[in-house]
Amino acid sequence: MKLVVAYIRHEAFEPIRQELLELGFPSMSITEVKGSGRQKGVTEQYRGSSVTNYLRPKVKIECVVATGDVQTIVDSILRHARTGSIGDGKVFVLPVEQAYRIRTGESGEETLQSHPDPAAAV
Amino acid sequence: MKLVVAYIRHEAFEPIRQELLELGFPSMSITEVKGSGRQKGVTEQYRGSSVTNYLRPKVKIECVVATGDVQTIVDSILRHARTGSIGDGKVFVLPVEQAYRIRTGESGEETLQSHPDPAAAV
Amino acid sequence: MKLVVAYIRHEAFEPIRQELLELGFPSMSITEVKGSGRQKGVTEQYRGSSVTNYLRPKVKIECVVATGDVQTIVDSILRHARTGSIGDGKVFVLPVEQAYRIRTGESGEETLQSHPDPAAAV
Amino acid sequence: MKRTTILCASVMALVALMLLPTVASADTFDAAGAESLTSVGINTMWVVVAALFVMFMQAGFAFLEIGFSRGKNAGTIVAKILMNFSIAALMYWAVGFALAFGGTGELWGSTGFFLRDFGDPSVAFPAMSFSDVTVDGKFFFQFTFCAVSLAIVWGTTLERVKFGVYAIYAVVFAALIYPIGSHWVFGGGWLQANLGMQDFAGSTAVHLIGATGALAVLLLLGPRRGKYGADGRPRPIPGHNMPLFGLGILILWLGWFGFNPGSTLGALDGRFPEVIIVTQLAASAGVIMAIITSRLLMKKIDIGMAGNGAIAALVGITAPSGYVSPWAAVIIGAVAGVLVVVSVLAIDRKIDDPVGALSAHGIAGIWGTLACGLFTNPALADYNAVGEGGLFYTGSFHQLGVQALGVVTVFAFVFVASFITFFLIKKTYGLRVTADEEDAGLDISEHGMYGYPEQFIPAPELVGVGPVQTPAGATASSGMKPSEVPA
Amino acid sequence: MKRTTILCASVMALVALMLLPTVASADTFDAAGAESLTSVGINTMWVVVAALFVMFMQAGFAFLEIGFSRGKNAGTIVAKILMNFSIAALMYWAVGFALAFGGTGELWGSTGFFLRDFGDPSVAFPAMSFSDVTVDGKFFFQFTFCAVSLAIVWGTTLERVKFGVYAIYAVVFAALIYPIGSHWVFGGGWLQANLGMQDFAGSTAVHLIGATGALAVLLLLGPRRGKYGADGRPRPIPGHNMPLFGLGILILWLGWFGFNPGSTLGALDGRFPEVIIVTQLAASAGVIMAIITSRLLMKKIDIGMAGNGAIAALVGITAPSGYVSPWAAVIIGAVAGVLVVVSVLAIDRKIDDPVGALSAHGIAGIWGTLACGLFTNPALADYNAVGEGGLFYTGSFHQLGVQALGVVTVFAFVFVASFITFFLIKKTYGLRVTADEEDAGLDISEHGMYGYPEQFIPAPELVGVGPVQTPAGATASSGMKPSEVPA
Amino acid sequence: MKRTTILCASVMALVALMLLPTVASADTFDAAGAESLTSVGINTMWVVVAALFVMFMQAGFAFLEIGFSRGKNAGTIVAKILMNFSIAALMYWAVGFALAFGGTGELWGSTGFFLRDFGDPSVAFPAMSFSDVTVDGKFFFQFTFCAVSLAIVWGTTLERVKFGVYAIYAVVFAALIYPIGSHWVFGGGWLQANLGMQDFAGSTAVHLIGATGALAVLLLLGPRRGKYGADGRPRPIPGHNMPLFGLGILILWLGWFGFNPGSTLGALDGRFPEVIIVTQLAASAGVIMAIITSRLLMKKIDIGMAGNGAIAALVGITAPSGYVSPWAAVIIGAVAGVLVVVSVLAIDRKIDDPVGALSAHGIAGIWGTLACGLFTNPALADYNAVGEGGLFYTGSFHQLGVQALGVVTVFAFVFVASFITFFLIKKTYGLRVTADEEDAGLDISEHGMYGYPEQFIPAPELVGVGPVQTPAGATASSGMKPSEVPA
Ligand SMILES: Nc1ncnc2c1ncn2[C@@H]1O[C@H](COP(=O)(O)OP(=O)(O)O)[C@@H](O)[C@H]1O
Ligand SMILES: Nc1ncnc2c1ncn2[C@@H]1O[C@H](COP(=O)(O)OP(=O)(O)O)[C@@H](O)[C@H]1O
Ligand SMILES: Nc1ncnc2c1ncn2[C@@H]1O[C@H](COP(=O)(O)OP(=O)(O)O)[C@@H](O)[C@H]1O
Repeated sequence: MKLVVAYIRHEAFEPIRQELLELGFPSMSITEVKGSGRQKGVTEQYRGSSVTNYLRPKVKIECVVATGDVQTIVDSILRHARTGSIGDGKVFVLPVEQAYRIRTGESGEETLQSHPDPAAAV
Repeated sequence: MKLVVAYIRHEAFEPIRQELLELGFPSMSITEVKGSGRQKGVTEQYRGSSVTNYLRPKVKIECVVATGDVQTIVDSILRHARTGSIGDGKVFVLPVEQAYRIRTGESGEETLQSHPDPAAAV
Repeated sequence: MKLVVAYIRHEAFEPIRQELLELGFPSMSITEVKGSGRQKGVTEQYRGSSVTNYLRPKVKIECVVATGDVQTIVDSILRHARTGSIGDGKVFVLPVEQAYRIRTGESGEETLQSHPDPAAAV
Repeated sequence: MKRTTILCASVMALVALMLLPTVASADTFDAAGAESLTSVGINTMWVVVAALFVMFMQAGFAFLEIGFSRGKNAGTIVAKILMNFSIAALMYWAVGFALAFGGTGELWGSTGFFLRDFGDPSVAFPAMSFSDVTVDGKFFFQFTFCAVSLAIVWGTTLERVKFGVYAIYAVVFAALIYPIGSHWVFGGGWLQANLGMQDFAGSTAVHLIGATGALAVLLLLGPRRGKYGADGRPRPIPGHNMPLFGLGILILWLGWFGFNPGSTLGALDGRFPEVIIVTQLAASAGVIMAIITSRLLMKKIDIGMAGNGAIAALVGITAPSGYVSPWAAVIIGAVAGVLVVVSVLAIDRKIDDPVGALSAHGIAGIWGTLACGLFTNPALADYNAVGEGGLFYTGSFHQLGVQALGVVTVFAFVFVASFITFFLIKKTYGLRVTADEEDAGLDISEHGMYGYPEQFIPAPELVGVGPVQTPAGATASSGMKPSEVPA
Repeated sequence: MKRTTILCASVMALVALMLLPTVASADTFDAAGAESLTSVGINTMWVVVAALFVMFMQAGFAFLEIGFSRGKNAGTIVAKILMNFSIAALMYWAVGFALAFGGTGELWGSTGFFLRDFGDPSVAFPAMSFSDVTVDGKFFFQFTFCAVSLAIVWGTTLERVKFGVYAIYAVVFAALIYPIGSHWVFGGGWLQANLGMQDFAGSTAVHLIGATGALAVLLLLGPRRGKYGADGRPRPIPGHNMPLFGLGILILWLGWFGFNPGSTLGALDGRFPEVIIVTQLAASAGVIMAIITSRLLMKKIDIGMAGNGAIAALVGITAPSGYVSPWAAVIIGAVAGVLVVVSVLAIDRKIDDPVGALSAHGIAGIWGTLACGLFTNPALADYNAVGEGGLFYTGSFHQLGVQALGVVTVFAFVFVASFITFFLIKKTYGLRVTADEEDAGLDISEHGMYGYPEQFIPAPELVGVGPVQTPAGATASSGMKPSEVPA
Repeated sequence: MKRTTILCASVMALVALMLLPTVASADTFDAAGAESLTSVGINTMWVVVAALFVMFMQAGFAFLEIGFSRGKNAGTIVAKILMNFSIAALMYWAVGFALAFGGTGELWGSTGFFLRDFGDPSVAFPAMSFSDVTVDGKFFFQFTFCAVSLAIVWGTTLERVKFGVYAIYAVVFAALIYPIGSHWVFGGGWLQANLGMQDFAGSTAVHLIGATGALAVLLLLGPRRGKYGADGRPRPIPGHNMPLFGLGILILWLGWFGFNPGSTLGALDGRFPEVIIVTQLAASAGVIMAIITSRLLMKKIDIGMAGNGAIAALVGITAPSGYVSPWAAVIIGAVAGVLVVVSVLAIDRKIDDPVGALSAHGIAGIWGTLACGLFTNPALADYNAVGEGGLFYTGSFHQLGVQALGVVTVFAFVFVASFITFFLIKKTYGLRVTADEEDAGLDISEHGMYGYPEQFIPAPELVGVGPVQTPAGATASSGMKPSEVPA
């Protein structure tokens, strides 16, 4: 199993979520992060003094998938997150040794099984 | 050393924190994340138009522990975070190659030593 | 490639960011996390009843670098984040198997190349 | 769809009106046409201006409640206050005012429904005939009091009551409960006319009545989820916004300068500035003593308690404001300030009153009413021609006894009437939202949207419904350098 | 630097003034010096106090807009309202008031520029000569109306308009558009004098004029980015703060008690309390019907709709407030409450009006104006000496026709004048910020700082500019135990 | 426990009062009983209504400070304003009013303590004897001024001062410093009586006095941690809420319409509407020039500067409001608007004044006072029977000299008195919280709870104290589909 971590722009998230859902990967977690990279900062002014904020808001996607599915996920992210301009972000792949589904207690790759119709469940 | 990552419900966190504290694992970090999985979304309405929010708030726990302690941590989380209904979350275990305690600069597993009385320190 | 994860105090972040920038590592992501460890909690009171908040705000730094650069990063963090008192935090190093730059689609270590003048780009 | 049917009850009132003979209006108009006198103009202006400040107290109550609620339940209070204020106006106009002031009935009045066909105003509304203010002016002033009393009711119900409950009870309260209760106390009813009970601006008639309704609903509603731990000990559920709470307190304080001095129902006798001073001194003493008490009992100066101290002192001085001297006002306010803190801490142990309405309006309202029995200045009792001097001056317990009787009977009536009303609501429509709705918050579950969407909806969801609309790279530089911003 | 040049336009006005002969002031002063009469004092006091409540409506509009905006665009509204209110004051004083009320011109007035050299007030401002309020009092009251009308314009432009646009249009609007339009309707112009159009407090003269400007700019400005999906369907862009929206509504409601009753321009005839009652009943019916309509059409009680219902009903009763009886007010308000919800939902399908200004002020303003033609009480038409009774009383369509004509002509004039103005602005200075600025938000892009910095700037950036200042370990214990806090 | 002992000081006052002979009240009451005259009624009503708007300025100052503070220090301001307003009332009633207006002393007054035993009002309070407003009305109006002056003091101390400091200084300020200083200027003291210094509503007597206290405490308190970098350059510490800042500004602007026109102490002479116009024109010019100046100097339209421009212009016109003509008001306001921006930027380089109080109330207060020496209209100087025309009319520097002397002496007195007071506080109780408390924020460290708990306490902590109370899975579906919500 692998953990795919991606840092992307806010607008890119929704299309990615939808495609992964269609591909049968409804499960993921996102976090609002601040990223620094090649992108310019924003300069703020207040009553005369000013400060530059070098951190730009990004969305971090974390998605643990079976090793065989990694490329599918990465491709989908690369396709939708790309605008071609600085600040598009990065994707990283990390090894995962074990996984558990809390609800059932089951462990291993099957906890990552894609569900046909995620919307059906309550 | 391993990094235990768990995505759980808000209400489940406090009991877990308390048990881990008693077991001698006071150290962990949590992040508020939004998760998508099998759980239903919330539909919001505003002046006629509506939108469904498929992301549900979850708490992400990150806890780096000595390899030998992993099962203890995982069991504690599985025990307390389980309601049996969709949305309980997942636990993942990742390898960690090195650890440092900033305060002392020391590195290795001892930086993870459980402290008898965490409350005693300032 | 390795992922360096550090949990530090807010005030420590800016000096670290600046040094890493000078060293040619402009790229990183940060998240606001709440950490529990040896540090004391804050006790809040409200209309007579009180509650103790054991989680203290910390900044989590994530930075993926080439294996050869890990020590440089870690040293910089240890140097600036250290106050010597409880609550300074920890640094962890995790293995990373693959990396992609979304903008270009290129993958591998070169996506982590340090940029001479990050500010120059748009 | 239940809720709809409920709300429709309110529509009935409207429909009814539309069928009224159009001659209706004439009365009102002619009545006014005649009164073009200087004295009428001056006194009416004062009472109306005072009423506007009292009307603004609606915002005060709204923000006091908003500040003391969690962010997920803040928006619903806006819809609630608007709806309640509206229902109160229609009901008090159609029925309430007539029951409260129309005629000399010992239990309730009977003339002036829809402000129509009441003939000679001074005969129609005897309890206010000492003032030459126009009937319209008097009506609007009294209506704002009804609205205040209704607003007080809901302080105990925050974060868990069903929205429709507001509408149903508001109809009953503004049409029957408040009018009858206030009629007894200052509408010419038995307590005032027969016994000489003193309640200048409504410590009992407005505040205790509201707080009594609040108690009735709370007993049937129960505490918020998580308020009491497994061990039964109360847990803090801190309000989400102390600045907005402060806004509420300051607006209420301002409104009280219409509430008490306006109850002179006139400006020409020069009494109203004295009432203002008495009100201000009491409120000041209340804040200071509440802060000191909070510091001593809780080791911290609780912000909410400072505000509760102001409200409690203002409630406490409401009844005596037209009867006591400044020095007495200071004592009355100081005692109210201590009482409210102790009372909030005590009540919180067992029942869940998020804003402290039971203490600030109930306990303080009782204290204020009784305070007349202690501190009423005989000269002012004569001036107002109601009751006699207090124990402190006369050494007689008579007035104090009258005040106590008034408190007990009014409380009993309002509590029973309200409890029955809420009990019926509970059995039919229901009082409380489901546990899931309560956890999700009333804003999203009752109104379909959070009061602070950005606090609850992740940014990616807020921006990205469906594929990106923006030209690629558009936002890449959304962090522009100043120079990049076309000046 | 364009923006500067624009803003400098406003400076011209100032400079001009400084060159005026100093004798100027004398007139005003002498004029007042004589009027030391009781009646003048009473009536002036009422009109001025009413004007203060109307002035406060600026805060009402500001918070209604702030609540309906996203957090990244909230701060700019503060700067906007301050600047607009200021420009309106100087322009209306220099030019507007004279055009609106100075003399008997059918199209515009011509005396009283800078409130100077107008000679006998009753001759100079005939439309208001029925009142003995001082000219200064009348001026301030009328100015606050101009400021309200201007504030209404911007409701449709939130979150994307360039800041300078406010300044440019404000100059034109307060100096020409509003004065001329309002002159026709209640300044003694052709609609009022020749045709007897009834608009007691400005459903058309103030609200429709404002809403018409709002429509003109919206058509040229277009919707907010992301408001309409690829499929053209509207998406929700929820406002960020319902409590502040509620504050706005309650302040506006309060302000309306100055707006309508103050339009009696006097207190001694005892009419103003009746106007207040009529206003309150209409507003109440509006809120209730808006809530019911929202519940039926949207299955939820939309908080914003409840507020819109109050505003729409208040706008609807503005014109009739001095002409109709209470029962009619209830109908007028109820209809406005239904109309606004339906209208908001319909308009939202095609054009992006974030606060519903077109519905609450435009549609409701039209309804209110026409309502006079239906419900005006003949007795009140005579009393005000304007027009005649409504269809409901007289069976004649005449007054209704006059009202309709007034609506159409005023709309046409204001729309054309505003469209041309905004069109010229678009071609020169530009109406809209860039896509990047819109995404970043107007606060940071126009003002250099967020209105809520802590929401947008990460804490580490806020604390840590440059090396740490604090002694090592300082913050380690910043979570002190109570005991650690030096008491 | 120090803080407690301090607070207890305030209790002494209360205790003292309770021992007063009860005959006390009689005076006040009889005094009023007689004055049932139309003129008294009208004038008193105006002054009291004006005082209510001035009282509301407390909310204005609170929100101006809240908006300019960081979220962790917002709640304490609510407790502060309530406590200060309360202490001011008791102190001004007990001592202040007598010192300020009681008798003809050149340095301070001596009759009317506790508003008692002052005999004939016109003799007792000669400086206000030109007005027939009741003593109670005059007292309340003047008290609200004292409270405004006190509120100004704290603008420089945000985010680091110890809570007890507010209480201690408030006692001294309201009992001695403000009464004596204002007595000199408009209480009949030497500056007014002997030299004819002109200060209609208190540019010096209220605003400069407050700002001077603010300077004294700032010098002893020092800047907020992190305000100045290692290099000594100022860093931005942006306020957390511009909308609430805007609310403060708009409330203050409204309050000023009570502040300046109320200072006529009467309505029958028809002067007050002129004062309102003069006030509005000045404020408008101030906002516009502040915006232009900010745009030119900072390339951005700083929202805070626009608000400061309004306040500075209002402060600037306060002294001249009863003495100058409209055209002069525009100049006075415009200059104040430019001054405040330049001054804020300059002062920020060296000392840390978070809200710009030194500039908006100090510099502008001085400018306003001197402006009388330039622009006072001789006709109005005669009318008010104070001083003479300004340089601009008379060509004489005399009045300007008098104004300057007044500014210098009042500043000197207040600065010395305040500096000593704060110095003693610093040496005993202490002025400043610890570094840890400052980092944690005053809300949590002084009051035990954040003003915005949800911003600082992580949700898991807010919900989960102890084991979960909710039935398993309860929250699993807390995201209900509309249909899942029982309607
Ligand atoms: N090595 C890294 N480690 C962690 N996060 C990174 C790294 N490189 C980039 N990121 C994240 O990706 C975002 C975009 O990277 P940036 O360098 O600005 O764009 P690009 O990848 O197109 O050069 C950054 O804001 C940061 O959040
Ligand atoms: N493969 C995954 N990668 C990352 N996060 C996941 C993954 N699967 C589940 N999660 C997290 O766990 C939460 C609960 O998962 P969900 O599928 O809704 O419940 P269940 O695990 O009971 O089916 C999700 O909201 C998400 O935050
Ligand atoms: N084993 C761990 N796993 C995850 N986070 C940790 C771990 N140990 C420490 N942290 C993070 O580091 C922060 C500081 O740790 P703490 O134990 O308080 O200080 P110290 O490391 O000096 O003993 C914690 O608040 C937490 O965020």
